[in-house]
Amino acid sequence: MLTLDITLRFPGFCLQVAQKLPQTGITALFGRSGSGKSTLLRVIAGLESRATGRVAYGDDIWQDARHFTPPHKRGLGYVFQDTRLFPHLTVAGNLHYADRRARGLPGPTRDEVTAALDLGPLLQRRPQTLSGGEQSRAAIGRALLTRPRMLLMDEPLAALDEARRAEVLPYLERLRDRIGTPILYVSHNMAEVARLASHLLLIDAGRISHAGALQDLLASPDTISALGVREAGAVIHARLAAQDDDGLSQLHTSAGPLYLPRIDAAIGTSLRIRILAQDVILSRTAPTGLSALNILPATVTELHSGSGPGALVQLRTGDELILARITRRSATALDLAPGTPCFAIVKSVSVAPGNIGKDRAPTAKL
Amino acid sequence: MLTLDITLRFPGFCLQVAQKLPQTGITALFGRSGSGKSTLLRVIAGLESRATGRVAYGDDIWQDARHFTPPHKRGLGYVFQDTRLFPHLTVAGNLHYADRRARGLPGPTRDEVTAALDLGPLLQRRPQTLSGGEQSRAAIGRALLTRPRMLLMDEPLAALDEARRAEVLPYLERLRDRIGTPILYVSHNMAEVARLASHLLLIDAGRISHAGALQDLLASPDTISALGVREAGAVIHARLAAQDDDGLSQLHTSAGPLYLPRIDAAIGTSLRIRILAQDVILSRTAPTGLSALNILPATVTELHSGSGPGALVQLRTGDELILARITRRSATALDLAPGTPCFAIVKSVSVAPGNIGKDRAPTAKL
Amino acid sequence: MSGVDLGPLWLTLRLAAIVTFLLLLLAAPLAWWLSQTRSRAKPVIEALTALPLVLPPTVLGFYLLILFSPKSTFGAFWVQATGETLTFSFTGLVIASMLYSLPFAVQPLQAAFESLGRAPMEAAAMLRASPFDRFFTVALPLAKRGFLTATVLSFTHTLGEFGVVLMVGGNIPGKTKVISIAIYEHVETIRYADAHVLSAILLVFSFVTLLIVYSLNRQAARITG
Amino acid sequence: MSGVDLGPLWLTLRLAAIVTFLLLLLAAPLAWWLSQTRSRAKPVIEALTALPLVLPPTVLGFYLLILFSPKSTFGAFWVQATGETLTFSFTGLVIASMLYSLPFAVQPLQAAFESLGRAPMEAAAMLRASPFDRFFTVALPLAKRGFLTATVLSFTHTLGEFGVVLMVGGNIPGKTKVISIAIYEHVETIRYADAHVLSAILLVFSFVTLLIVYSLNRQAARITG
Amino acid sequence: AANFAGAATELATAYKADTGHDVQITTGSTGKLYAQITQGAPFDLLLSADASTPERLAAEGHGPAFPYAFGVLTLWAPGMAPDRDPTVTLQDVAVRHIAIANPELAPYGAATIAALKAMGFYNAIAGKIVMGQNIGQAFAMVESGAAEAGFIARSALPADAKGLIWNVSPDLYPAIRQDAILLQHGNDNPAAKGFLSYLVTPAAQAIIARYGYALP
Ligand SMILES: Nc1ncnc2c1ncn2[C@@H]1O[C@H](COP(=O)(O)OP(=O)(O)OP(=O)(O)O)[C@@H](O)[C@H]1O
Ligand SMILES: Nc1ncnc2c1ncn2[C@@H]1O[C@H](COP(=O)(O)OP(=O)(O)OP(=O)(O)O)[C@@H](O)[C@H]1O
Ligand SMILES: [Mg+2]
Ligand SMILES: [Mg+2]
Repeated sequence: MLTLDITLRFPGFCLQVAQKLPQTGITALFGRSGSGKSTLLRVIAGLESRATGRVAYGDDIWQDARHFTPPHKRGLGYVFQDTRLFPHLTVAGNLHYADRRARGLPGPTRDEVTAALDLGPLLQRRPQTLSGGEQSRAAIGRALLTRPRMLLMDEPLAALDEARRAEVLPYLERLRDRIGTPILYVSHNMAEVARLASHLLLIDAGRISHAGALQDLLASPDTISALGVREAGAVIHARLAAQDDDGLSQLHTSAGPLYLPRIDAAIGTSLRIRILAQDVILSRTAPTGLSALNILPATVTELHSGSGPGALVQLRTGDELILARITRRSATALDLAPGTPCFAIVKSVSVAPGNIGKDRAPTAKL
Repeated sequence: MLTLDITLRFPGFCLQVAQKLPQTGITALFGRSGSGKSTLLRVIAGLESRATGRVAYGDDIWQDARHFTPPHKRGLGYVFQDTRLFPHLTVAGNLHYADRRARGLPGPTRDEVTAALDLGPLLQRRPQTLSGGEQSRAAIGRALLTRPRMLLMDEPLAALDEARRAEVLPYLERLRDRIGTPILYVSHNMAEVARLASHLLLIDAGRISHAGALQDLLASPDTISALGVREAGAVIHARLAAQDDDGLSQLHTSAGPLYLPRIDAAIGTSLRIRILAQDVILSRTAPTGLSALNILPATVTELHSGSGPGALVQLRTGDELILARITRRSATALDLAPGTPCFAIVKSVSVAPGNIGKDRAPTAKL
Repeated sequence: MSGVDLGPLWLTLRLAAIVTFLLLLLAAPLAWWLSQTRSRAKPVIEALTALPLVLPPTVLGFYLLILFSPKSTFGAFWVQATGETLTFSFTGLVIASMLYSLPFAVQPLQAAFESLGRAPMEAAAMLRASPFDRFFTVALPLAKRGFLTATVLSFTHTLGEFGVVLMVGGNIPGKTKVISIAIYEHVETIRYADAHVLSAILLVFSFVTLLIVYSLNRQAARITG
Repeated sequence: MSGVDLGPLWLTLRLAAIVTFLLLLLAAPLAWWLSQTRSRAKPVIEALTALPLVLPPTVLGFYLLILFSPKSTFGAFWVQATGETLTFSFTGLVIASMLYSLPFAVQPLQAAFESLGRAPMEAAAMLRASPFDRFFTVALPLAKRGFLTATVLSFTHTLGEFGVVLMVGGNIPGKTKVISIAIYEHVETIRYADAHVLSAILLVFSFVTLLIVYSLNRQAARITG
Repeated sequence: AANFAGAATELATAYKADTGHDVQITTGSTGKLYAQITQGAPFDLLLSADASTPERLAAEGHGPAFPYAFGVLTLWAPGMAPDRDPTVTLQDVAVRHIAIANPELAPYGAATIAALKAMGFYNAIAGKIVMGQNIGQAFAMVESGAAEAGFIARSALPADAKGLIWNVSPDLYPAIRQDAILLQHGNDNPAAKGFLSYLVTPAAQAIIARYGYALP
């Protein structure tokens, strides 16, 4: 458990956070530009000596009124927003710098990291000659080789294209699962967050506005205004049941079977599937002759009409809660109200690969 | 017309581009990390003196065997991937630096830019004290105040959150329309590209793999492999026909009416709507009782089955071509083939706000 | 102990101020060129600019004396052009001191310019700044710390050095007799008390000046963040 | 013109090498401290480190002579501790030259350290590097250009300076008679031919050394990109 | 004293040939050497360029001191006709600068001032005077052409010197007496004492005279 109770004032900005963070899994830190995400990471890392208050990691007190553990003794890894590779070293030299100082600690090897982030061709290059995305990958690799007790990542994938992200994300997931390193992850990309994170911190103007298990927050119409409408969606649990011949994977959920483009995992693997509210279509009658494969019987549990043209519908399907974002006009036309039975149509391919995550061990409670 | 015929070699990488770019509208440069996007921008700007070949802007020859126009005489604006604000000046000083050297040229005023990018609260700050996104905004503002003949933007919005993007994008669109400054825009974000750009350049390993009008490329199943499946989608033309009471806007397209969440524009405005292939569901029979408002009658024109579980269906609806991405299993179940009549179901809210663009003046041909 | 003559102090300050000012004017473009050029001549010029330090000051002064004397081509040309001889004149002192302190101005400036890298200059170029413009508005301000070093080293070195100055200037009271010569004379003539007084004045004055300079620099740095 | 005695040249090189080496050892931590501290004493220390330049070398040498002489507390202590006098010894020369060249080592290093900013040091801290570790593995390599300047200025200045050295060392052949004194002597005693030869040797030697240093530096810079 | 370095070297060589004793020579300005001696420099004897420094040292317990040579003051104007009148030459406008040794530091300088005053036109030419720290620097100023004329030591004048050369008549200036003194450090060094005695032998005096000094 990382316990924070800190204050840091800049002219015109005040970071004030009293919060406990789980010591397992990935916690996403999500908030608008300038809301204090990087500053919070710096405080945790011990890079803001002007911050007052208390920081404790488990039983170790990192900062309080009398004591201040310097950054290099906190055992953290940090992927800076601006990469900060050492210009006097090659990429290999940068990796080695971290590796040498973390000998004997549990974590990935240099070769593993090099392979996973495809750094091989870059090893002999100087950081100044790398493209933006190449620098990001090298910086991630370097931080991983620190074999940290906890990893702080400040928008590590912002400079990467979708295809690269799709390569790097699973590797971060494997690390989380294999080594169990907790990660505090800053991102602007909700798909990334939803896939990776088990917990979510929403920060606004220097204060934590919402905190909790990812699944709860994403399924709560309450959080939606903070997240912005387009990111609303629920995460449901599934188990990989079968791999069909035509390239689809069959998943078992408490709501019934789901079909997704092939997921590379062993039969029986627990998965987390994100269903964006705007990807769900509702129908009162069981539809037929549709190209959508996933049609889940559901019951409306809540209905929120906003000020705009949209309405947010929370539905129970099996043991899971999912959200659907539809127009008010449709809600009226379909005569939806809490308790109304209906069908949720989810296009199989609309569940993005980025939204499939391997489930972690039992989630620590905040 | 910006005419390029250049070669630049780095160890292990070769940029070789012979291409004409339109001198109006926004041209998106899209490609994987390390494919040469930033390098191409640098060559155009004249920052890579080692590049050989020819660069001409209209009648001005910027570079050939005998001649080399230095960067500051090309009249270009450049938003660098790493912002490059001057650390010895405040944000106001940075803006003023550009402004002072572009006196009397047509373009936005300092106050306009400050307001549009919300730079007011940052004016007296030093760049080193800004958050990542704040730096990006200041760098965009500075480049705009150069009042360039052409604007080169290298992932300008990568560090911004969705909400900020949604503020900045319309401003760039207004500039494009009002001042007519052509923009060459590097991005990893297809939604951004599709909204802004009229033309698209796909770059791969230092070579242009596809180039053309955005609409053609996005609707061509051919380009899809280069773009990555998730970004496939078509852009169709529409005219704003009415603003309904319940917050929906009614659009007129050659395929019939479309309903979208309210678009702030005058009745009669021409618009460009992006429909992602994965947001389209197909049905053989006209569906009823669905929460989806937009159901367009269509005819299958092409059917491409990939190696994976998916299939890409190109459909004609009215005068427009749209794409639908469905599973092979569904394609078989629905018995789809070229010429098959069917219905395309588009969830109104699945047409993201980022994918609505005001149409520009007639598109220059590449 | 006789009354202390402060004339040499003022002369010295004038000399040091003029030398430092002119030297920075001269050294800045040279250092800039060195920091930017890819010419093969670069190491040669770099080595040459360091050479004035290698010769003992009196010896350098001796060679300058030969170079400046009306018998030499250069000296004769100077007399023709200006009607004055370079030797035994304040102008001659200034030129000689500039030459001697050249390395102290060029080297720190060059180091500062080189540490800038190309990024800020490229950014300025994309804001329509000409090379001249961006040198003044970007390179110079960003190399501020290098200027401070160059100024302090050149100024203090000109204050203290006298070997070159003595040879070229001829120790003429009110014209070329600087304070360092005066102190030296006191030591040589075993008038130690006078030497102590003049040294103390020079030290205290220099210390206060430097203290002010560094304190201002510190404040500026704090504002810049 | 007598045969040229190269003894002083080797002595000088030994002196310059030792002084430069020790000076960098001493100046690096001092410059680092100055670049990092927020202490109010900073401008005071900065001003103090520049002061050795202000006094004429002979005069500084005079005061050092008094300080080093076995009659002074410090000098007496030294004799007791080592059995040697500091005055008129090679060790004394080294210490005196170090003091005199201190500003040339501290100032460029401090400027280089200050231009680093905090980012690379923070990055190193997050890679488990202790302050000591990151000083050696990050700050020093990144301040390379500052070291080059400091080394060149200290080395050449020690080669050329003779005022301090003459006073403290006493011009004893083979022990404290360095080449600058030898050339100076030749000039003073009107053996110009000898002076020319020695000066030429010193200049050519220094030029070649500097040329090699700068050429290596250029290659290193080119590899670094 | 620096001006005597050439002669001293030859004397040392001759002395070594005679006795086998090696004499190491350190040159420097008299003032500097004084400071060093009082701070315990390991010097055995001092051949001073003046009489007052040895006198002072004698008063401090060194000694004894005695003269070994007298300096000869010479006016040299390389660009002038050898037969010109020195008084006229010095006041000629073509002579812009007259180099002398610093009268504060060097006995030759003091002698020059005295001679100029005795000749009665010191004030007329005071504005032309430039000073070297010692007679060597004054010579350099003339030799390089920077000064058109200068008062130097006869001993410094090269054999092939051209132009106006005028040995100032000895009655115009107080004798430039150069004293030698045995220092405390050399009390126990027989070679030092021997060298001192050697200085007044006829062989040594011949060498000294050849270098352009008058003899005691
Ligand atoms: N040294 C400083 N001095 C003054 N204000 C600062 C300083 N550092 C940060 N701030 C301000 O604190 C706020 C939070 O900054 P922070 O970098 O933590 O934002 P962020 O959430 O990381 O934003 P982004 O997503 O744009 O990187 C910003 O408004 C920023 O301007
Ligand atoms: N100075 C250089 N020396 C050697 N290789 C270089 C140099 N600059 C760029 N490259 C290489 O050229 C390729 C293209 O780089 P560029 O920066 O143009 O990529 P990019 O498309 O902008 O990528 P990103 O999206 O990651 O910023 C990369 O593989 C990069 O490593
Ligand atoms: Mg940030
Ligand atoms: Mg790039």
